[in-house]
Amino acid sequence: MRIGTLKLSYAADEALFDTKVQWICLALLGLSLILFPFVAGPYWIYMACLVAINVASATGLNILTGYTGLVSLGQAAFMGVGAYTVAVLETRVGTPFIINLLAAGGMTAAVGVVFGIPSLRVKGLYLAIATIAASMILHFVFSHWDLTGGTRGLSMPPASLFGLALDQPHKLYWLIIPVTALMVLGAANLFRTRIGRAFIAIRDRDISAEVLGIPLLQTKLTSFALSSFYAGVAGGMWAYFFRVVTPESFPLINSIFYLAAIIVGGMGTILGGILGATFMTLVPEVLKLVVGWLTPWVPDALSLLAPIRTIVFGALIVGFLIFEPQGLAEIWQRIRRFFHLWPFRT
Amino acid sequence: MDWLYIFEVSLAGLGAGALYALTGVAFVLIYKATRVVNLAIGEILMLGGYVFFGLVAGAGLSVWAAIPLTILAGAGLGAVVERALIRPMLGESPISVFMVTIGLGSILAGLVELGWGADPLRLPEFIPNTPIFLGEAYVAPKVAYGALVAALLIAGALAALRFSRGGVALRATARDQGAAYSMGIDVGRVFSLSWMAACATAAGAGVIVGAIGGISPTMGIFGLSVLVVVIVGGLDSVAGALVGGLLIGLVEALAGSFLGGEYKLLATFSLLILILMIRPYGIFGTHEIERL
Amino acid sequence: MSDGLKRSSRETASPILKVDALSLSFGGLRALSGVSFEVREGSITALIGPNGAGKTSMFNAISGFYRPNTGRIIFDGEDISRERPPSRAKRGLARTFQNIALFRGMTVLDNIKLGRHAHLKTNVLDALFYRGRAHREEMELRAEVEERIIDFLEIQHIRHASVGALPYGLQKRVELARALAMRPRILMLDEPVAGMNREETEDMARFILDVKEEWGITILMVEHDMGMVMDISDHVVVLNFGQVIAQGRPAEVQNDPAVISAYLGSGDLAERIRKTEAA
Amino acid sequence: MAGLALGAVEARAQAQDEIVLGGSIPLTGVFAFAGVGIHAGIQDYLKLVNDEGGIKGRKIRYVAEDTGYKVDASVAAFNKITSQNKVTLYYGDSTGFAKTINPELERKGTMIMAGASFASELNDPKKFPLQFLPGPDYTEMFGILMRYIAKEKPGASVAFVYSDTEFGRDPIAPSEKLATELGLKVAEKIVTPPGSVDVSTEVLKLRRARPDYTIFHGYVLAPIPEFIQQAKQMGMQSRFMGTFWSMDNSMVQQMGEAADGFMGVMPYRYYYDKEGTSPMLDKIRQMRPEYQSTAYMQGFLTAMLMTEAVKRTLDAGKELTGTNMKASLNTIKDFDTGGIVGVPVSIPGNSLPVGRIYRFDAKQKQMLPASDWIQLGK
Repeated sequence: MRIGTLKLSYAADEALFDTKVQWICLALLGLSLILFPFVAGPYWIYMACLVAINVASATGLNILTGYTGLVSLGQAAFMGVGAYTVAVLETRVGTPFIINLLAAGGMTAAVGVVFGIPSLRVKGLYLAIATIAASMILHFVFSHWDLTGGTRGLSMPPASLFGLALDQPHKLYWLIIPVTALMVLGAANLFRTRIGRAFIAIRDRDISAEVLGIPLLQTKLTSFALSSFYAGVAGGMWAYFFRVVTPESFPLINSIFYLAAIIVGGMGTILGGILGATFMTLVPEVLKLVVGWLTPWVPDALSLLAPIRTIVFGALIVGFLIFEPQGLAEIWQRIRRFFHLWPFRT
Repeated sequence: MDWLYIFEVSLAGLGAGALYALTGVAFVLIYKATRVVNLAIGEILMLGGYVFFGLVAGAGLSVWAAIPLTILAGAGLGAVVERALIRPMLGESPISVFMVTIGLGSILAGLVELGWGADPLRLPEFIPNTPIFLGEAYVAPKVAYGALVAALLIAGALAALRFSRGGVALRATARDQGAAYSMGIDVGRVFSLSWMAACATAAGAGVIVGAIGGISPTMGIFGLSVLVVVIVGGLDSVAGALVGGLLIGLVEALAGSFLGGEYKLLATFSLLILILMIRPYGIFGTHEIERL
Repeated sequence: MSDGLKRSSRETASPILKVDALSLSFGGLRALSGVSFEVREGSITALIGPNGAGKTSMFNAISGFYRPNTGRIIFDGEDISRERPPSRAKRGLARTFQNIALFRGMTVLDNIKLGRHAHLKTNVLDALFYRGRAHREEMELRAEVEERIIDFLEIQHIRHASVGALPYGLQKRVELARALAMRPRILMLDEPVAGMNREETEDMARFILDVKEEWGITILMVEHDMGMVMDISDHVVVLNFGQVIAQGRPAEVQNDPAVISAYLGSGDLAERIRKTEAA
Repeated sequence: MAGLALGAVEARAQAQDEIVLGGSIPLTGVFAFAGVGIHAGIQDYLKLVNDEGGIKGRKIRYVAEDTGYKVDASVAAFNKITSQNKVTLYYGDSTGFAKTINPELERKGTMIMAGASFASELNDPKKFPLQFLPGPDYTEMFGILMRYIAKEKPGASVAFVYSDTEFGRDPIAPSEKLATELGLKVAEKIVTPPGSVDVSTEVLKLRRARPDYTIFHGYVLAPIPEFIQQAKQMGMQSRFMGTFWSMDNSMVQQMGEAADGFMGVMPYRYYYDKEGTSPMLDKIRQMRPEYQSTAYMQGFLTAMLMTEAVKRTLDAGKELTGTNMKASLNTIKDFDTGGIVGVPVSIPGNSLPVGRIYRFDAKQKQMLPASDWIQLGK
């Protein structure tokens, strides 16, 4: 249990992590992330990288959809822009990966802004549909442009750091995890400042936001740009991770995946993006495990996996929306509250 | 210019467009009554195709018995979905309900794959296949009969909407839910009714679409084109769905034959963006006035 | 309310806001026709009238939601009729809403901080790293909000509360706090005491007077509580059917036959005054 | 941290001399029909080998994971399988996977890989030194079809109908060039968007071109039947052809009336083919009395070729490295597949450039040979 905390300065009151317990937890998390690659097998390191990439992208989408209230079904396509940017730079220019990742973010932000312009005129559902159109158009560009290698896509060499090729998950881990951590921290910081507050204001009541001096279009486009930047960097990391980028790497269903991740995790909370992306990435793996155990009794269990995965995916979206719209983050908060007061109140 | 070719392509496009229009009408029915954008319409259509297949190939029913049963099954599905998934979301943001329908689509696709596998299947042939020629122009018989049936179904739906008691209640609810409620219309029943009617229509459309191109768990993608149709036509306008359906069918056909098949989706989605920029509420949709 | 406060207003000051022959219609419906009035710097001006007289439409036109068909709105000598709401806000035009437009998902503190949005300079890059300017600005803002606004409005105890959970009276106060955070030159209050009990109303009236006196902010308000209007206003503008039917000092307006008949028609002026006086 | 614990458990006991064949297999998803067949084919062949005592006494164990035909799932499966087993042979499910995993394959250097993809791009020993195709690549399939056409009807006009996917576009550009060399005329190229069902406008386009032969590529089934049906209704006289993945007999049967006369290229013999002596086909028919798909044959042959490469490497007393096994694989010359392929095969590079034209006979409801075995480069 934990008793009330006393803050002595505004800075302390505004800090992201305000109690000793939180700092300890954070330190432990950091430590386990550092130790993880030394103790886990390649498969789990691979999964950790994939989770991190998805967390980065989901956090970006959360900025746009969870915090600003603009629903986007284009996140995967925007990741594609980032992935192609990295692949083109890596194969044609050969710039260092940090520059490539930043360029991927920047490029995607620019594309995001262009497709965000309809938000000037339409909102809500119409915007969601406009982003579907955006992903269709981007997909067409990916598969019919020489620069992006057409339907064959692009293969690329691994990222390299001081001559060391980051060609395997356990090496890339040291690139992907820190970048994702930085991105998540950045997003958390964002909502301590005017920019983040303006996003939330637009989500909650865009009309009264205007009266407070928040320019709608500019702020919405900022949100689009930021969210796309995140998608772009995540896509860039994806490209380094798989080292092949094809138009089929970023289908519409992946955009739905990211939206589902933040719904399941909890819209409008940083923790929600992290929990949701992690959960949704691991669910198929867990299903696979379960099916693996069942195989001795149900011989064709393996062939049922894909439909069951599809059903579980849909059921998670529907279930969370109906029964726990605040998502996993809310469940987590409830657990925390329980332990704060425990054992005095249960 | 080869006018005969253009004419034939246009006819084929309009034929496909009739199916878009039919499914679009189903979409609009739900939107009008309940303000729900139902992205699962493509999957409901797919389920219609599979139910029909199950009844004919599995249960051994004749085609003509299976069609009404399929439509009934669609209505039943609509009732269940409305009750179990949509009713609890009443009062939630439209976006949440929209996402619920996406989830529903995924569940339906998974169920179909679980039951019938992922391989594409062909429906038994029941549409006459003697070639049809309009003058010199050839029309694929399936497309022609499909369009004809679609037109009849649309006409039926329109008549029901205009003259039946349920239709009147639906229109009243669409115009003003509060007023309809105070006039003694059971709004809950109207919601349920609209979902039943729409899902029945979509299931029927699924039989026709399946008869033309076969069925597969991925045929829900048809719903994406329908989405374009109703956005272009206006989400709450039956007339919009009709015109939008034919227009999109035509655009796809012309883009497909003069630019190449890969341009079909590009053309329709570019049209979608254009419409959203210049007429966000569609050609026939009502512009909702934002109130402070 | 003390008479001394009322007398201190500077009757001779120049107008900070001038509405000039403003007309507004929706479809065929005329909401405002040829409305003109002035708000003097440092005054409390009340906009009153029966329901549907066009008061809120007037507010919305001034804050920029409705674009007038004809006429001008002049703020501090400049025509702002064509400006979007955000740039009007930046000039120092702040307002509250009749049915409270707070952001329910945020804490009281964040709601208030939002008021300063237009005056802060933090850009996206600063924000992501929360270093340098972002940090400094946020700390200054927090200090200012705490020391000037939260203490002033006596809402220290709820600063971390989520707005949605607060009682109505406090929400109104938070909304006022947010408007004050905008460092406005003119503060527009849309029914600041509607739905409040006597005690809350008196608190609010005191805050409004203090805002005028201590902060030197001009106030334009729409209010139905005639007792309060007559007590604290320096100038009253009466609207009926979208037209100004009278304006002047509270005492003058109160006895204007046109005003009385307008309210008699809706039967509430006399009653309201009676009610407040009886209380 | 679940991973910490699981990582430790993963190192499962593996018999010292066991050889592992790993597989990213599309048991579900759009390519499930093929995956299921491949899965069974590999299992059956390994069973035959193991029942006879394995390769020089070493058993082969098959470890597969479902991928749903998604590249990231395939990669995940690869990582999982290779981290839990010492894998020597690998079966991959798609072109995307083959390309994605190639650098990793070369880095590991411990295995050779084949798969369900016949992408022309993979048929390059320099770029893909540790992979091979258990049949002709897609361009070679087109080559076989067009050689047949050029012989049957010199100067004929052909149309290509293909899907707008990597799979569909793969052989188109080089095949156009080859057509000109063979004196054929490419009358039309029609692209269909992936997943499209209504092909009326495409058929109109095809009719306008009036090709003598129409080659479909990049599909399993839909929309081929609809295409053929409408074309026939219009009175078109074109012959319709397909490539390996649309050649399965049960699939072609599903085409209904449109199946009659449908032709295509097949590198393997069909399950029911009883011509001549074919010990392997006999064994298959013994193990599985019901029809097995062409995908099954593909999996079966892949396992056979992989096993042969291992055997030759061990025979030479060399270590089982990727390079050594690939070198052994390339020594396969005029190899008897026990009747899976109708002629002795050789793998000079990355592919097995051999095939035969089959035509569907509506009466027998079977694909029957329409030509001799055609070997490219001979």
